[in-house]
Parts: sequence; C-alpha cells; structure tokens
Amino acid sequence: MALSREQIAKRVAMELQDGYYVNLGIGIPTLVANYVPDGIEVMLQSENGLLGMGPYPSADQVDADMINAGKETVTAATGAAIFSSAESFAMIRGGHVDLTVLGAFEVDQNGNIASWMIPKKLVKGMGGAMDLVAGAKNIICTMTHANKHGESKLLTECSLPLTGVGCINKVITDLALLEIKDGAFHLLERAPGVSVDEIIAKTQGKLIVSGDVPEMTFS
Amino acid sequence: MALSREQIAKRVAMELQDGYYVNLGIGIPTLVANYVPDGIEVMLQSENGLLGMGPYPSADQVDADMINAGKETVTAATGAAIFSSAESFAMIRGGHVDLTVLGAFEVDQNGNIASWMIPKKLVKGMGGAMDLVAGAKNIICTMTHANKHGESKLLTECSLPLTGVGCINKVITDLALLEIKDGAFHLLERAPGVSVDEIIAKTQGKLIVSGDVPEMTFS
Amino acid sequence: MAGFDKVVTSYSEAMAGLEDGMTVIAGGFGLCGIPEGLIAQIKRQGTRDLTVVSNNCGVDGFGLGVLLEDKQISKMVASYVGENALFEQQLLNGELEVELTPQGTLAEKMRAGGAGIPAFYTATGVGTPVADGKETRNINGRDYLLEPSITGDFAIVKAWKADRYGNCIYRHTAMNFNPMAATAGKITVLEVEKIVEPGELEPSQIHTPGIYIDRVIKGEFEKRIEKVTTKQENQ
Amino acid sequence: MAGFDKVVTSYSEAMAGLEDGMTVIAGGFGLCGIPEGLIAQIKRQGTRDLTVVSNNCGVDGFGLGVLLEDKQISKMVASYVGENALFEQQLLNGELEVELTPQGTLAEKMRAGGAGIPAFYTATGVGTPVADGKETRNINGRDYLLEPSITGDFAIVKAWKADRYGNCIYRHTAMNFNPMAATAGKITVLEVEKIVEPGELEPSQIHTPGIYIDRVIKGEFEKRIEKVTTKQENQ
Repeated sequence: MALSREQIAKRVAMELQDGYYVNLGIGIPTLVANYVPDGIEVMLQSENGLLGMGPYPSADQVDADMINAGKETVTAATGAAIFSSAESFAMIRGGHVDLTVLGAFEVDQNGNIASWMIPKKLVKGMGGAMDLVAGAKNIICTMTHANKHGESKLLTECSLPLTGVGCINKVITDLALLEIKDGAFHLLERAPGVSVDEIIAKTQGKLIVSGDVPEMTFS
Repeated sequence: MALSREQIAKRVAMELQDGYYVNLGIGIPTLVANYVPDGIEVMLQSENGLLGMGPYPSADQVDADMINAGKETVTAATGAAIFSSAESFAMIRGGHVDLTVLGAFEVDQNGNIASWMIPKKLVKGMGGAMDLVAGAKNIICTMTHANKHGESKLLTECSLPLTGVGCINKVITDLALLEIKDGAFHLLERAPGVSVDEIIAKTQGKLIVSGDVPEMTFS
Repeated sequence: MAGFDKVVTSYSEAMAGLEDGMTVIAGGFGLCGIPEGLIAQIKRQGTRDLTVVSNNCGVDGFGLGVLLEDKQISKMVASYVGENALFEQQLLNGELEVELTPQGTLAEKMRAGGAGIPAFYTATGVGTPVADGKETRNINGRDYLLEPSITGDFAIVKAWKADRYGNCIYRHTAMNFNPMAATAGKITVLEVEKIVEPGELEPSQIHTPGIYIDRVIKGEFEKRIEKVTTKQENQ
Repeated sequence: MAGFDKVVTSYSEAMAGLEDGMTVIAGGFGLCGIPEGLIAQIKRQGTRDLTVVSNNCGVDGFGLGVLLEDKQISKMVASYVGENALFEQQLLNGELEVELTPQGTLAEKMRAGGAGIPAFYTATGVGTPVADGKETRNINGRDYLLEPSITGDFAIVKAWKADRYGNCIYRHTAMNFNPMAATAGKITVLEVEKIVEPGELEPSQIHTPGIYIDRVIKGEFEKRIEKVTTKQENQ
C-alpha cells in the first residue's frame, strides 16, 4: 500500500545520521523532525537564520521575533545559533548543511528537480529552494510517485521549469525509495505491499531494478 | 619653511568634519588623531576590525586582544564596534568610510598612487592599502614633496608599481596642499614661508597655479 | 544631529529625501523584523513608482503590503511573494513588475552591494529560468551564474536596540535580512524598539556597526505574527 | 565524539589528518587571535610542503613563524609578511613562494570560499601588479578584478569561548580573520580559552555557528604582543 505522509517522513528520518545538520522543507519534510531515531541527534537549520530549531512554543512562549523559514513561530533548541539570512545561505551555498529534504513537482533521471513554477499559474517564488538544491551535499526529495491523474512525477526529463540541475541523489515517494545516478532511477526499496510492477508502471524515467527489491522497514 | 610631520598632520586634521568615519594609515596619518579640531567628533576605523579606536591604553590596560591595524595595543572608544576583517573591508570597499589618510612613495597627476613596492627591494606586502585606496570616497595622501635626493614625488606618471589607479584627490606635503583633478596637480595652499617657485621646482607632474596661493593656516 | 548622534524624532525626518522612482531595500522576513513605522511613513508620504527590494512583500493590510493599496510599488524584487491577494491582482493586471530572486542570492546581492562587490558567481539558479539573460561560467568544472549586486537609494531596517551612533543589535530571528539591507542603502534608516547610550552595547556583540546607519528612530511595533504555531495545536 | 560534541582532548587528535602538501587557512592578525597550540602541533607533527593562507606569517620564533624553522611552509598567501628575518631569508633563497594578496581581498576570498561563491569582482588591485594574469571587467563604468575564492584542507581558528557544539565567540579584535577562516576549511579546528556547555552562549550573539566547526580543543595561550604601546610612552 502507498505510504502515508507520515510514513514517508518516517522513512526519510532513517537516513539521518548522528550529528547531521539538516534543512527540512515545507510539507512532508517538516514532519521528518517528529521521527528522528532514538540515540541520534540532529540539528535543524532554518534558512531565515536559525541553526538549532526547537519544537513549536507553548502558547505563552510564542514570540513574533522567533520564527522559522515557513514563518511559523518556533523555539530555539539548546545550543542554537541565530544569524543573518546572508550567513544562513553562506552555510547552505557553501555545502555545510549535511542533508536537505524537500518536496518537488517533478524529478528526472538526471537529478534535475522542478518544484516552484507551473507555467500559466501564478508563481509565488522560489524562496530558498534554488539555493538549497544548488548548495546541499546530499538531497532527498519527497513526493508522491504519481500525480492525482496517475501520471508519473519521476521523469526522463522534467517538463516544468527547473529549480536545480543534477542535484537530487535520492527520492522517497509513497511507493519507493530510489537513488538517482548515471542517468537513471535505481529502485532500492519498495513500500510494504507495493509491487515492483506498480513502481515500473508509475515511473516514466529510466528505472533500474536489480535483483530482489526489499520492502521498506521503518526502524 | 617645510612643514614638520606634526604640522602636516595638523593641516590634514583641518580637513576633518564632524561625524566623519576616518581611516588613518601608519606614519604621519596616525598623528592626525592628535589634532582633531575642537568641537568636532570623528571615529577612527582600524582595518583589522575596529570602528571607534581610542587612545593607547595605560600600562595596566594593555590587552593582547585589543590591537589596531598597526598591531599596536589600543583601547576602544565609547560607542565602538568590533567585527571581523571581512566586515571591516566590506565597510572600506563599500565606500562607507568618509576619509582615508595614507602615505605614499609617489603620486601622479592622474591620482595614481605607489606606496607598497620598490622593485629589487624586499616587498613586505600591501596590507590593506589597496583596498583602502580603491574603496574610499575621499583620500588624502601625506608625503614629503621630494625625496632625500631632492627628486619630486609628485609626478607625471608614477614610476613604481601602483597601489591604486585614479584614486587620490588631495595631497598634503611638507610644502603644499594640492588637489588632483583633470590630470593635474592644483596648488591650493603653500606651507608658511615656502615660495610658489620652490613648489614649482619640486613638482615634476603638471602643476596648475592660479592667482595668489595663500599660506596654510592651522586653525 | 551633531557628530554621530543619528537619532531623529519624527518619521518625516526619518524618511526625508525619499522621492518617486527611488529604490528602497527593506529588511524583514515575512512580517518578522520589519520596520513597521518606516513603511507606514512611506504610505503616508505617498511616494510612488518605487522599486522595493525585500524577501517578501508583507500581507494584505500589513507590512509592505500596505504600499500596494495606493499602488506605490512599481517593481518588487523578492524571493517569495505569495501572501497577499492585492499583490496577485496588481501582478496579473500588469501594474506591478516582479523580479523573483532566489533567497540566498538576494541576501548575497544586498551584502555585496553594501560591500563594494559589484557582482559574484553562484551555482544557485544555473539551468533554471533565473539564469535567463545572465552569464553562465564554468569555474573549476562547475557552472555558475554571474549575479550583480543590489544597492538602494534608501534602506529601511528594523533592530531591537541601537545606540545614538546607530550601532545596533537584532532580536532572535528578527535579524534575517536586516543586517545586509543596512549596508546597502545610500541612506539607511533604522527603526528600533529601544535607544541606548553609546557604550551600553558590548562592542564585539554589535550586529550592525553605526557606520552603515544614517538615521535612527524609536518606533512602536505591533509585531503581527503570520502563522502562530504552538505545541498544543501540533503535538 | 558523539552527536554534536566536538571537543577533543589532545592536539594530535585536533590536527589528525593533516598531511604533507595540504593547504591550511589560519585565523589571526599579526600575533593577535592566533591558534597557538594548533600551530605548535603542526610544528611537532612536522608536516611539510604546506600552503598557508593567513594575513601574516607571525614573527621569528612565534606564531606561524615557527613553521619556517623547519621549512614546513612552501607557499604563503598573505597581505603582509615583513615581520620575520627567517621569512625574508627563505623567500630570497627561493625556498618559499609568496602570493601577496590585498588584505580585504584575502578576507573576502576566505568568506567566499566558505560561502560557496567561487569568485567575485572587486576594484581593489585594478591597475596594480595584483591584476597580473587576472580578468579585468568593466561593470557599470568601473573596472574590477575577478578574484577566485580560497578554501583549505584545514582551517585553524582561535576563539575565546566555545560550547561543545563549536558555537563560539571571539574576544575584542582577536576576532579579525578567524570567522572567515572558520568557514573555509574542509576540516576546521577551533582552539579556545574556555569551553562552555551548549546553551550558555546567547544564540544571537554567537559569532561563528558550530556548523562550521569540526573539532574543538581547549588551549593555553601566551598571547605575545607585537607592539606594546601605552599612553605613557606616547602621549
């Protein structure tokens, strides 16, 4: 069965390593913070200028001067640092963030990503997404495998205007975990109960399936 | 009579205006701080990362962590700010310093300056001088009018490798105050007792003398 | 004003010299850390045809959004502008031009502008619509875009505490774009919650040195919150 | 080390991985704010053929100058190097290569290196020997040089206080080149006077966030002064 948003987040969280500095995008990526494995510490970077984002505040802790990149009120974790947006993107652009997790409209077999602009629809802007995909060493893209019309979002070539070129290493969808390398999606894991055939059917880009593909586990 | 180092500094100090942020180079420029006119406040910028340099410390105030760009122990004035060298040169390069005063080996009629390198002599480096001359809005160069062999240091064209191009507005020497514009030195003031003829004789570059040239006053 | 005392007591003094057609760089991220009183003054003055450079453009009725009400902004340079209906409408009507700029590139363009760096290379935006019309250059095997810096006729900045010389500190994440904006204005106006005497701020803890600041005014802040999220609601 | 605790207890751990031929970026201005113990460790290790990037190269017998004694430095990138006889001698003998770089350009090269900006334009050095072999480009009517950024295999940095995560603050003008150096090393090692617990430093007052720091060690500092100048002597 296709994974829920929470299950996608849970699987992403298993990619975390102790001591990682991580930037989580809006949507499913945000949920990853709820599933950090036991015994592991990560520090969340928020691109407005916060390293060490804590949980949401209690009602009486809410402070208009303490927000995250999603403009939500947050707290600072113990050992946090706060700095300017220029410094924040110096970190991001300079490759100091260990892992970035973000959503997308489309990803293609060359690691290109489209996530910000749908022609003829109103474009709100790319925010920090272009900097994140250009700067991160290690990027996981979370998305549904196909759109609501059943059309694949894992493509030979992105059809929408790009956010970044050749930057996505790994995609975790509701159906599968795939690595992108050498111009192809490599199927590494499938969601419990989802068949390899379904994944093949819903992947428009070049897909490499080698041997038995294990089911995901979540711990 | 030719001005002393102190008199040159005193004349430079008359160019200060209330509220100026000023960078003073090593040598005669440093002395300018001793002659800030009454009723005027200036703030000294030191390029290692100090805005608001105070006087030298008393013996018991000496702190190895508080130095100026000349590596001398100093104090911080009231209202000082301390920052990184990158921030310091952002200020300088970005044109935020109101006035820079520095010495030179040679200056020419096009505002070029040579101050750091004598071929075949050991070159110690340009330090911050190239950034200062490229960034300052307003630069006064202090120097002796001629070298110890009597050869002019105000030239048609600098003979030594340059520190900066077309950047010097004003020169205050032991003999005269000159403005540089339109490819010539314009004689504005002469040191008390120094004749225009002497200045003409000791200026190799194009010199414009118009009307009576007043003697300098120092207050 | 004498010497380094940059404190002004009226908003009209604070924004004196702002004229139609000028470029204004504004600090703030969403509604966090915005110079509320300076924005209100621009609305009051009715200055028109402004180019505004800021990460966002406020919301309907608050922040930079209020400058849309009388169509005072003709061009907006921002990374994300989706929070107000009026913006959308003026954009679709062609009354408003928008230059979308990646957030990190925008921050760096302001910093570079203030630091006398006219242009820099960044990998951000290579191969995307952001690269259109820009030089792409391969440096050490990777492609980069040449991005020009930004300066403004005015910068409007919000800090927490400033001394009379303009040395200031920001509070928490209300810092955001303010330090870079502060460096990039020909005239930089700082609106603060508290004015203190020179010497009260520890020199090495000052976020923006006074050399960048031309005028300081004490403001009153509503500090509207765009998205109140709390533990109770979410966990 | 587990999680974010970056504290190491020996200098050999602190500098583990430094190999012959590597590039080391060092903070400090003259003898002010230099990582004394890390420099001593490099001398002890005997690592050779190093490229060292630092504003200065210490003095005879102290600071980076000690690395000249056994000819460990093959190339020095600096803005001013005139303070030691050994340097002069090795330079004249051709044992040492020097790349003189304007101080502000050097600071910006380190910052750019850490910030993922491969090159930037600056007016500093146009028309001078510094421009030799570099692209000069006219932007908006003024000439600028293209300057590539600098990164190092190691950065060695000195701060006042750091927490175990590497968040740190510098003391007075001992800040100087340290914050930029900290960002520009593949491995950045921080030597500090005091180690505090996470949470003890106010988040918005941290000069260098821990994300840039790989290892932290507590050192003992002589803090030699290059030029003691006092009121009595000078006024």
